[in-house]
Amino acid sequence: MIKRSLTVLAGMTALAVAALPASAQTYGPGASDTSIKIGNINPYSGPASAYGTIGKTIDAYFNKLNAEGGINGRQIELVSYDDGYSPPKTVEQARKLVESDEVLFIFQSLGTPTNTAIHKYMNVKKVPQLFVATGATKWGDPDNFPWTMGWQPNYQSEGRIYASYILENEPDAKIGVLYQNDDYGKDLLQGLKDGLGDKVDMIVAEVPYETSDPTVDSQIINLKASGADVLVTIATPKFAAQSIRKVAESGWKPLHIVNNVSQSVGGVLKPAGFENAKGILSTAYTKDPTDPQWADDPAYKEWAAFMDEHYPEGDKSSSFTVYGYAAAQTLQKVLEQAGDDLTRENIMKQAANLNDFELGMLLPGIVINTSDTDFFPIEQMQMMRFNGEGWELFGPVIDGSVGS
Amino acid sequence: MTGPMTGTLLEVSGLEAWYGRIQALFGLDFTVADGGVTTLLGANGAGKTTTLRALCGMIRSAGTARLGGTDLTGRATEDIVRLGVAHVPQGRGTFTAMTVEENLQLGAMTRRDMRAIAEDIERAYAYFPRLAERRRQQAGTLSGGEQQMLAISRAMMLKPRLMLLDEPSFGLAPLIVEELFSILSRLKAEENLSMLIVEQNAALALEIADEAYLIETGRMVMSGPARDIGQDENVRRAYLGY
Amino acid sequence: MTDQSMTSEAPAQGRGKPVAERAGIPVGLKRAALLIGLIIAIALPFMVKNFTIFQLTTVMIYAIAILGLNLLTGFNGQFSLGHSTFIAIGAYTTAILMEFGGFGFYATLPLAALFCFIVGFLFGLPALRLESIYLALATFALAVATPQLLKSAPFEPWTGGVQGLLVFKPEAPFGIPLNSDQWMYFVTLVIGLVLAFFAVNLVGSRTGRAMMAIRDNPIAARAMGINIALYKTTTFGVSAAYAGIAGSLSAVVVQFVAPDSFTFVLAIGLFVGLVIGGVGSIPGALFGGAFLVYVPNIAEELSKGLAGAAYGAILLLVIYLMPAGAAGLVRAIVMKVLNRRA
Amino acid sequence: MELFAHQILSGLATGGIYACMALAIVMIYQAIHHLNFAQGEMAMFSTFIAWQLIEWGFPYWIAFFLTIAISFVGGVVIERTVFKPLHRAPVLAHIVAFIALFAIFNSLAGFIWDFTIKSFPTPFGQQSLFGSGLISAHDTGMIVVTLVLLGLLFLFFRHTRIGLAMRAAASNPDSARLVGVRVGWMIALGWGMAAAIGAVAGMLIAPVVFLEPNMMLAILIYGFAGAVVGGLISPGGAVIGGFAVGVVENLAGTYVPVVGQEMKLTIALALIVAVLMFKPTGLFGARLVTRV
Repeated sequence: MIKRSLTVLAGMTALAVAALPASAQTYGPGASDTSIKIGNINPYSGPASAYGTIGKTIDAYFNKLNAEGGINGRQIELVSYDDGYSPPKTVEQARKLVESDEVLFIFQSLGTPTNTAIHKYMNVKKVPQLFVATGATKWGDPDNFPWTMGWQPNYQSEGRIYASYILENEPDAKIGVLYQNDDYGKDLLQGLKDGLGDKVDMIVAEVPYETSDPTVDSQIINLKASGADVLVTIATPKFAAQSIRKVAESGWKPLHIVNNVSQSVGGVLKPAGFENAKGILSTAYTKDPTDPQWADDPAYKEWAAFMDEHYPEGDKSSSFTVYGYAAAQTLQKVLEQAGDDLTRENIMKQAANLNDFELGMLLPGIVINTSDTDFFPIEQMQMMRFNGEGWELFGPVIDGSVGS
Repeated sequence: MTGPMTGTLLEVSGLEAWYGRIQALFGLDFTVADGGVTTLLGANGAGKTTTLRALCGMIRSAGTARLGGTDLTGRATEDIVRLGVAHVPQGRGTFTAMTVEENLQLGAMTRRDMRAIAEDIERAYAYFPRLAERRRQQAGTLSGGEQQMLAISRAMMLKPRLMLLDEPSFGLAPLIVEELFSILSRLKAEENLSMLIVEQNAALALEIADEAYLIETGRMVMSGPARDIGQDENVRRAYLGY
Repeated sequence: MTDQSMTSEAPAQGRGKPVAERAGIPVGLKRAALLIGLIIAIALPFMVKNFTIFQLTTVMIYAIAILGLNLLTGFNGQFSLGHSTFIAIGAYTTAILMEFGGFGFYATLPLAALFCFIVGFLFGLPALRLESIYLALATFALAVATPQLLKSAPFEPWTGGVQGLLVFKPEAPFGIPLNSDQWMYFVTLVIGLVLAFFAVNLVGSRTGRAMMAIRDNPIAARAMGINIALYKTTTFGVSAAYAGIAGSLSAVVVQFVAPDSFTFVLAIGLFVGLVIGGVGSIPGALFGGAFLVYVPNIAEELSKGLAGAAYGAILLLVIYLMPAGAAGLVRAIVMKVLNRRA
Repeated sequence: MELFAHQILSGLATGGIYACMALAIVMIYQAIHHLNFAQGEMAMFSTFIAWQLIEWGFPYWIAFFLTIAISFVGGVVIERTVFKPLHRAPVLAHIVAFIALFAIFNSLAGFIWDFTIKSFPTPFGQQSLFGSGLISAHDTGMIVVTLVLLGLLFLFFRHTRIGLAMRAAASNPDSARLVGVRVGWMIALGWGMAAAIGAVAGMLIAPVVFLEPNMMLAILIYGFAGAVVGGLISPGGAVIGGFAVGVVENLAGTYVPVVGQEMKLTIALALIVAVLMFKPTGLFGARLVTRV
């Protein structure tokens, strides 16, 4: 109590606390007067270890918060485990977090198959599986899985955005699709098809690649041969960069749409060659740290300062660091709103109670909204075009809600 | 018939050796004279081959084996070879996938004098004309006798101070054996080559040797000039068969 | 845990006298260790948290798979870097039969074993023509291809593609007062003991001696009139069946199967477990299983950023300290102590 | 028909990648009779070293040769420190040591240089050759370098004493010792050369697939495939095998209906197993005579 009275309360916190019964100071497992214990699962080892950056960024962000006094006077204790992107190991780690470490909730566990493995367990145990780091659509199902919530725009929404752009601007297009042969690729492709609706036969070729393929050259040759004039690349950075370069190399000049996962200027377009990347379309919801247009942006500077001070070994050209940073800020908001009622129920309640919440590293105009029935925190994106140096946003901020 | 005997080249004393934990040699003493031939006789499994392997550092051993002034025990095989000990192992140990000429080149691996090596290769062909005909052939395609000749020539390429021969007659036709041993005698006479020969065919070995030793279960049971050993009743009955 | 895992089944080896060339630990000592191990194994689930029970169950499941691999590699001399495939087949057999066939878990277990035996036997046929390193590569290829096959279009209707299948976890029957974690622990323990017992007897039998003769000297084995092809393929089948049972158990314990659960990383892990536990040692499998579950966690404790490097370093260290695996080390220590007493 | 030609050429280009890697694999196999699972990661690490040197301002070719030298020394050091102590350990322990090395290099590279893909310069240029978009200058350069490397290796093994000694040490270590060959060092030398060739492979591959810690994982598998098809002991066979795998993979992806594109790798691997069925030691491998 004394501690709390010393804490400078942010406006929102005061509101949240005021909304609670006056005597409220109830704690679920892992929470106390001095600390909040949070679990996280990330692939720090194995073939998917690139994503480990997200976990490390989150950890760095909470270290920063703790150094500044924590949230509502409580230190955040992040317990992050490695699952090597293997679902059985995810189950083990999740159970360890819940049953042995007794965390209040699990935050930003990464990957679709891995989260699927613990989906049921978390809901049976009634432990929040909060802001999972995957864009699959199934995370926003409050009726059946009230303890699970996504965070990023889901892949299907993104596919729909591309579909509506193509229908509007290239109604006679022949579409070729390169997609990663996993849940993410298939989800996004599904969104694209749904968005095209009865015009789905505009897609003249869909060619998958495996992450074990050294290059996608062969796939691009097949797509070119299909006669497509619009190419939608649903690929992770390495393969997106390869496809951009191969398209240019082979003298093919389609309208090229590259998915959001691979929007990084420094991490994709520069390796692929700015010349080759000119004219590419994509969507975004976060600011790309390697895009020069944000160099003087205050939120960007704040992020850069955070990186320098708390995660100096981190890669500032990686979009994962922005992702982890923004996700951690979202959680900070939820915890601030939860105030002293740190029960699992209230965490979910507050997570489902975000209203027009703005984050510095999200694009201007994109806000986070959740409710009892809306478990999709970020649903907006904006189209953009690469001008050879940086992205130019165009058109309105589009709401890609799956139901809409 | 024998070369000049100017002293002792190899002096072995108290040689013990082990295969893993099993002791195979229990303190052998013997010598090879400079320019002389010594033979080790004994039944199968008596420890003859083991003695050669111990001298070459191929198995764990103790005791001393002085070549000139240098103790060989405890050294790595390749270092012992570099001190001038050439070993022609049982089964010949030729490099079957390589040509005859490459095998000879390998024999001279420790030498640097390229021109002399080329000359020595020709000299080896002079001793073993059959090899000259097959110089580009893979060693694995040679007959058993030819492979033995190759193994000996290869050992000669080292310009060895001492040559260890393990059962040179093994598995060869009598005519070939005769040819082989006459060449060995020539080598002894013309090249002043010192040899330590292990041989099943005791009569043959005693013919070429100056000194002979009899080994039984890892222990020396008899030693003396080859001629005397050849006269011994027991040896004759047990090993010479008459 | 580790103490128990290393010795609990040790005595069994004496009974079958499987490996003649080895200086054995006295049978009495082995029996005592088995008894103590069993008592601990039975008592443990009532003393630790459910999560730990789950971990221990996982250890036993891996141990079963490693045991199967051991029969193949340790006792028959055939390499496999592809046993993840058979785990996958076992797991998916159970999951698919439960999901689409309305089967209960217990009914799927023997079917998974049988199916894996058949697939393993069939794979053993071409494997006959491949010598060590080529066989290692062919099986590795199998491991790499497995996740792709599982999510490929023709199989997707049954396997659920990349999304995988959720599996129902059985509760203790007949009102036995155990929770599902404890129940599955005991189910796994009993199956593991039965399989270990079977392995010990197999290895000690005429068949086992034939298997080892083929490993040590195939030409001599043939001369002795051993039908090498039959023994090798059958061993492959039995080994695959062990892995299949492990897979079937893992499907219900984890309650989920997905292609990403059965990548080549798992195959390599099993191989590492085999070597670390001790090639040709039946109790070593349990140590190998424990290594698989616990060492990555230790590596991660050492460093998040360098978890992989820490794992590699631990692996190297273990190989240096016990090149013959845990079983070899235990044997050496016990023999040393006994010799000193004598 | 045009598509067919494109796929063949593209297959040859990727095949060049596999051929390069297969060559390094065969090198080490000749020296130690093992397949080094860490080979790809070692090549990747070498490439990162080259990238770092270039970042520090070294001209490309200086960085290129410096990296080869560093990798050579690195390979020798790894053999002397990691594998020499395991000399008497069972074969399986060696494979586990490879796995350990794999984990260490992969993790270290990610830790030091991060996982963001990096472009790696090509000395040949990325423009397409003959302006047709069929095959790029870099692809051609890569194939040429692979062939040159093959030629140099042939000369080295056939016509130098040290090459002869290495072959002797590999084929019959006991006899090699008996002619004074330092077998231990020959093995170390084999590691050094394999690491150096791997470095060349890595530096040629990186401009195509982009540099990142996991870039070699799949390529190593295809490289193994190429080496096995070629018979493991024949450098020439490895190169041909690498090209064959590249072409087969592309054709399978293009012309096998339904599953072709999803299971390119699976089909390629199945073909290899099929080759081994009929020719258990690969297309160009001699059967090793095992003494009983």
